[in-house]
Amino acid sequence: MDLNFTPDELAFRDEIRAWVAANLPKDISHKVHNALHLSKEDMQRWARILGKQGWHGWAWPKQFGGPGWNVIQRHLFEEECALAGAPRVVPFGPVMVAPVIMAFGSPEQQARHLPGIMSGEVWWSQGYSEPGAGSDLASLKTRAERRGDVYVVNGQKTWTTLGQHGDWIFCLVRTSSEGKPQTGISFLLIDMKSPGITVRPIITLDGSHEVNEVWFDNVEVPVENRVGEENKGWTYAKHLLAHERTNIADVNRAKRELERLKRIARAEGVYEDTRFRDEIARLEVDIVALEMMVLRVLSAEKSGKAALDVAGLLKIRGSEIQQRYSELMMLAGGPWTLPFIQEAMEAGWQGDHVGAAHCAPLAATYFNMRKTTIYGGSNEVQRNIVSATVLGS
Amino acid sequence: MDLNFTPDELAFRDEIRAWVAANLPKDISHKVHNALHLSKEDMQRWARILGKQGWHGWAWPKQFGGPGWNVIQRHLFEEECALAGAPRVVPFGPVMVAPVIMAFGSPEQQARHLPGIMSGEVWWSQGYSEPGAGSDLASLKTRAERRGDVYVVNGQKTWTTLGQHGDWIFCLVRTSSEGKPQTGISFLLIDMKSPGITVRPIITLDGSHEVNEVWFDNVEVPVENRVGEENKGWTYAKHLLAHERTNIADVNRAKRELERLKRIARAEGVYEDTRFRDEIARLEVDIVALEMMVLRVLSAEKSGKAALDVAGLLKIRGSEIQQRYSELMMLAGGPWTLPFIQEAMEAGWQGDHVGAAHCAPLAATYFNMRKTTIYGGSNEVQRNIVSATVLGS
Amino acid sequence: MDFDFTDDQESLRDAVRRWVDKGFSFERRHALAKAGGATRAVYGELAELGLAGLAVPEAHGGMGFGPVEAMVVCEELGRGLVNAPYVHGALVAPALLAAAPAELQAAWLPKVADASALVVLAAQEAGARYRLDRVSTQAHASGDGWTLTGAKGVVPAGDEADAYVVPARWSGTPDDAAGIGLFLVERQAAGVTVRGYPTQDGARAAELSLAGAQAALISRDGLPVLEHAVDVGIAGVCAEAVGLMDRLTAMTVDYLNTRKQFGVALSSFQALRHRIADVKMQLELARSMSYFASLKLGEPAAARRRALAQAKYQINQSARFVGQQCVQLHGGIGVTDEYAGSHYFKRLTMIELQFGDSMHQLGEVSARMQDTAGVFA
Amino acid sequence: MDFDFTDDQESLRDAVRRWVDKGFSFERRHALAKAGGATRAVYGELAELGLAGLAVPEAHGGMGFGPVEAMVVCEELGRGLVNAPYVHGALVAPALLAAAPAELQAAWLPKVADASALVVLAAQEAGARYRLDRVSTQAHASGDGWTLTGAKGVVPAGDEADAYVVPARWSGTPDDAAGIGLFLVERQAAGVTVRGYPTQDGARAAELSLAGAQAALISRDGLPVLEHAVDVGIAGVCAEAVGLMDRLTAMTVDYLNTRKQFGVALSSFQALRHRIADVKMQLELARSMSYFASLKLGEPAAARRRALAQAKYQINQSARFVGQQCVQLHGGIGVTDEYAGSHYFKRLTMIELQFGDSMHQLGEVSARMQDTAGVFA
Repeated sequence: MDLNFTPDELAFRDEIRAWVAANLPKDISHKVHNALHLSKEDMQRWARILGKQGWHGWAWPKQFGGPGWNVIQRHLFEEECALAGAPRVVPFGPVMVAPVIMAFGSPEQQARHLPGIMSGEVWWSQGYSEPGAGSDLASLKTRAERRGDVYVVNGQKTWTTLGQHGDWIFCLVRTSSEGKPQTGISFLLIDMKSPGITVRPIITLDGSHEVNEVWFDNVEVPVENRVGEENKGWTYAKHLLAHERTNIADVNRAKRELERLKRIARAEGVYEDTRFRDEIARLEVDIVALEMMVLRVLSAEKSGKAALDVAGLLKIRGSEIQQRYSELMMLAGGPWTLPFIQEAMEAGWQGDHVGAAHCAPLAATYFNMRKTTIYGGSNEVQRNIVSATVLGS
Repeated sequence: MDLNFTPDELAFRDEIRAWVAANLPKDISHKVHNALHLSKEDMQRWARILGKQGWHGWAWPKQFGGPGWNVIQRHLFEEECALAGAPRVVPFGPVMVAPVIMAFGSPEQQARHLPGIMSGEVWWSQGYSEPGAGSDLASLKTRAERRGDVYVVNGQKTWTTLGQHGDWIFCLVRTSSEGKPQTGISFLLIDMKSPGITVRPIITLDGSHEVNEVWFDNVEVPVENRVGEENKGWTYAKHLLAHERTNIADVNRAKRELERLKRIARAEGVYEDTRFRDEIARLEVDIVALEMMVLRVLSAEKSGKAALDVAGLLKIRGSEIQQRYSELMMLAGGPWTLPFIQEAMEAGWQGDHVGAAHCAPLAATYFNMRKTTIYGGSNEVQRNIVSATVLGS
Repeated sequence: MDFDFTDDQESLRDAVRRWVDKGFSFERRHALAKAGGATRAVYGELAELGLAGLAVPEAHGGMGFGPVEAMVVCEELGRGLVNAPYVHGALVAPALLAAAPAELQAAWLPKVADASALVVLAAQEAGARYRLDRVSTQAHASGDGWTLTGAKGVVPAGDEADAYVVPARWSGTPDDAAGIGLFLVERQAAGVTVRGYPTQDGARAAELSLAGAQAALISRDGLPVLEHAVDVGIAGVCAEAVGLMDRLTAMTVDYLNTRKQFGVALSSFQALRHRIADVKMQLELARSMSYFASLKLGEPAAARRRALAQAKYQINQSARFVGQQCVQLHGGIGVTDEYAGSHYFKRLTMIELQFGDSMHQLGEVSARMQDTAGVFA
Repeated sequence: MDFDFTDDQESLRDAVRRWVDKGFSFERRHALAKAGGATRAVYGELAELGLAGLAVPEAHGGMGFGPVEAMVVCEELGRGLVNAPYVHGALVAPALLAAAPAELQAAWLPKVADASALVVLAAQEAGARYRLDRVSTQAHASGDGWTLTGAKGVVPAGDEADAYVVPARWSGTPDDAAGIGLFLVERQAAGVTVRGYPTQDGARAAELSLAGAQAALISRDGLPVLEHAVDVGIAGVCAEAVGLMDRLTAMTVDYLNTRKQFGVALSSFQALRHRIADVKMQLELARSMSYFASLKLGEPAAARRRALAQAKYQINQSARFVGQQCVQLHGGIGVTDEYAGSHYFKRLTMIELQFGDSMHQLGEVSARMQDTAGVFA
């Protein structure tokens, strides 16, 4: 047992740290460190920088053009990016659909899609959720009817994060209504420029446009864009979800945000207040404990000795911590978080701030963070899963 | 809307206060104020004092020898007794079985049992719970077979509070196994000196003997001791439970114990500590809010305008508050609560205390209080009930 | 001891509720918020019901009602998610002006009563957080009047108001309890600059800058008046929060009973049922403490302050729990802008930050703790 | 970065577990507690496995193992609800004696290693709560030795011990960090009075009175040594708590899967299932922080103190939640003396009060907070 990274791992971290310091644009990290609005261009600029280095798919094996890092290296890379204030990589391409294409896609699909994902050029979206099928994914209704060489897709997806920017979308669609709901689902890759696709914004309670509805009206999708076998999509979807590992805990971001919370608390004069400071101290312990749990998972993955089945716990705890630091930041801002001035959340705004500039996004971020215990399998669903494992029934 | 009591009510309160001050033995209130062990004699002494005044059945109507007080008067009486450090009246006689006998008992049963209950001479116990039928009362198995003029009772009751002192016990027994579990239950009054009854102590985690198992081995109970009709006992039991009103919140005791907590915290040097004092302040708000909820119920009962269906909430909140003040007292005592010296919890013990004398019972009380969220319908069952009301389903 | 409402109070409640049902749909509220949050017109409609003058003495054209009537109105406004500056314009302002010289009262209270003037408290200063005694704005006696210099922030409905009640210091250093005066400043006065903006809860607020602005003295010993008026405001938002929570809970109950997942109604899941029981608990605790707040407003200052701090602490705790859990129980729909529930949640959040958050109130409760406890302690 | 146990560590774990399975049933534990809580004999059995000398250097007859081995043993002792004074006798005592002059080490460590001597820390004073620098017991140099006068309370296994390590003041006033020495006092020395009694967790403790008792100096600069040794103790009870929670959770899972109510197993109720998920969460957070505690013991004092305070805070929170909820999930049986689970709960409770409760630890964390955060901060 050893808490410390090996000299090799430390050298790797230093290398990453130096590269990020040299390559992460300062205007972008400024926005991240201050929770200011990130444009599509910001996100894509960083994706391309990573892509050029071959790191946009940082978890990919070498055979598909990835760096072939082990779990520790991946973790260190993620940590360095997060602490330096890099935007979160939009996961739908490199983290979600790519592993499915690698595992189940045809060589043609791999050749066609993986390079664009790695380079950061092609923006992918996710078409899983439907109205009426949130946590109960298997009850999805979007159907794809086979007509010769194409599927004709009709239906609606929702909660499509950043889908307004999407070039492609991967979708679970119903190709058969026989058997259990899980059977009869296929996994399609769909060009979002196809005729019949409409993307409609969903404005969330914080006033931002982050999620969308995607409507399919007789959209023709070539059969060659189906991944794997027809009606086996559920299997591939589960594979994808299994790839959401420790990063669902988002502990590296939490560490960065805790530092921000301390800065804000100090500026607002509550860092030395026993009551407020105690809340920060509690959160600090929560984050250390979460990080230790993440490290335990990584160690178990590395050694392969004993798997740790705590993914549900990481999701629950990670999301609670995200909500808590956003809540404490808002409480630190206090009365000055009342204004809702959207321009004040843009970098370089020339207007007069109300209170300190750091107050502008605090309430909106708090409101936005309510999603974290709902999406990605609500925390209630996660507790179902955890308890089934613990109780063995 | 008026928060204040009427002049009449205030006069009534003063009268009660003066009477309690004059009649509550100081040695008994000393024990109550310091959570020292109360003997059977202590409890019975107070019961007899109340009985002599005609107040041991303080909620009884005049026709059965009670004072005929309204809900406000009853509340004020309970509050004065609690704050003065009177022992809680053992409820099984005057609060639980007496209303059933009044409502459903024969004139003979009323004449035979009510005077002894009011006077405090006859100690009653409750025979509801069984092993395997805790919150699921309707699944009880103790059976009573009719043989001529007697029922022959066989089975086991458990969690019989203070049953070791009992003269009589009221029991739910199964007289028929047909129909739904709720049907086929009868309500019997049983002399605990009957041959075939064995009372076995259950020692609880705090080391005290407060509850018992009561075994019935061919116990003969005259049919005249059945209350009401055969197989209708469930109805009577529900009537009884409905009589557990606001006193399940036990808010008057909570106020007294909060005062004790403050005394202990001051003596242990934590009353001025921001962290500890904040916890007391939180509890104080909780108690005020609970008391307001109790007063709302009383007001609604008094006016009869709109019933408030919050009994489940009172039970949940009241028990949580009891656990919390006992926890905070233990935390105030801190390292000095480790000793387990049972004699030190007796009044007048001449031995050397470890730390301050007030530390002796703190851990035991905390352990003992874990029962409050379990008994009387566990808080989980209460949440079932509350949610059914709120959801209407 | 009696918590029944009188028939007149029930009529008042019905009147407000009818107005909401007829005239203040969520669609209207949402459109107003989208258009920048100006609600002076809405406030005017409430005035037509006589509500602007609810707390103004009859001698000045008001209804002269007390805290219970105010509570009834605020609860209904909360239930309807009405974002007009009612608590500030109709409750806090009269409480402040009650300390003014007779001629000032005579000049302003009738206008407050018919809403021809909207007068709001402008108290917030940088670095003061929720402390009322931390006042830096300076008051200078000049001739037979006063001029004020300083800045006040997040003034409710600040750019819709006609005048401000401004705490300013005529003596002492920023944290001194003594030397704080209360002044009335007209928006049109020279040296007054107002910068308005929309707020998170769909209304408006403003930054107020005072550069030698002419002011009328309300009271030289302003802090006790200010504390009382803020307690009036606390009771108002407590009642509003109860209305918000009551309605939000009802909406959530409807959702759980309607929405199906895994083939059954959400309300059939025990974990969600128990959550609703916990929501109901917080709602009823909050309602109890809202009553407590209003019924303790008439007590002497020390007892009133203790009670109002206790009440606001409970309401803050309840507002956060009920708001967060009702959003959570709705799932995705709960975090959308088009769904009314999310706006109830946002208003509840902002109420928590108004007149003192939970940490502040807990400090107030702790500082005022006595040996005894309870409603009548 | 590696959290696997070595084969040797796994063997150590198995050895302890086998001993528990064979020789330390709950019935035996319960009988010992009922008989007054004396467990010196049990400690002797652990010594036969070599465990008493686990942390004693090999040069003094011990095994010279580090914090991870100690953690493994403590977790297993927790799982088995073993109430022998292992953390104090085998971990804290060697950490204290490590600062002693060579001859004192040579005289005592071999006896500690084979358990022929039980040496325990006697630090608690009236009014000190969890502060280690609040020392009133006086140390006087006399000839070439020292005498101590004062009183120490709730000394673990106090009337079963052979000697005490006593913090006493040779200079300064009660709260001074300087001037605190550490001394070894033999139980048989003149002026030593011991009054033992049973404890809530089934063992024994004692009041120790020192009236000019002869003492041997361990260290004049005692506070840093004491703080380190207490951190060793914290890591020990953290691991023990994890073992306790792990077993108590397993017992609760068994109960939920077995016990039926309303015709179905308790484990089919979603509200109880979610509670078990929350219990599992607290268990795994505690386990993570127990690792953290042990792995940070070797850090410099400031980093070590911060980490150990963080760990103990988490363990305290987890211990309380898991203990309370597992009792609750058992219903009535959970509050009976004859059921093992209630004794797990009681031991968890007493661990919370040992070496600092949650409020104390939070204060320590807060006082040591830095701008950065995390495991490696």
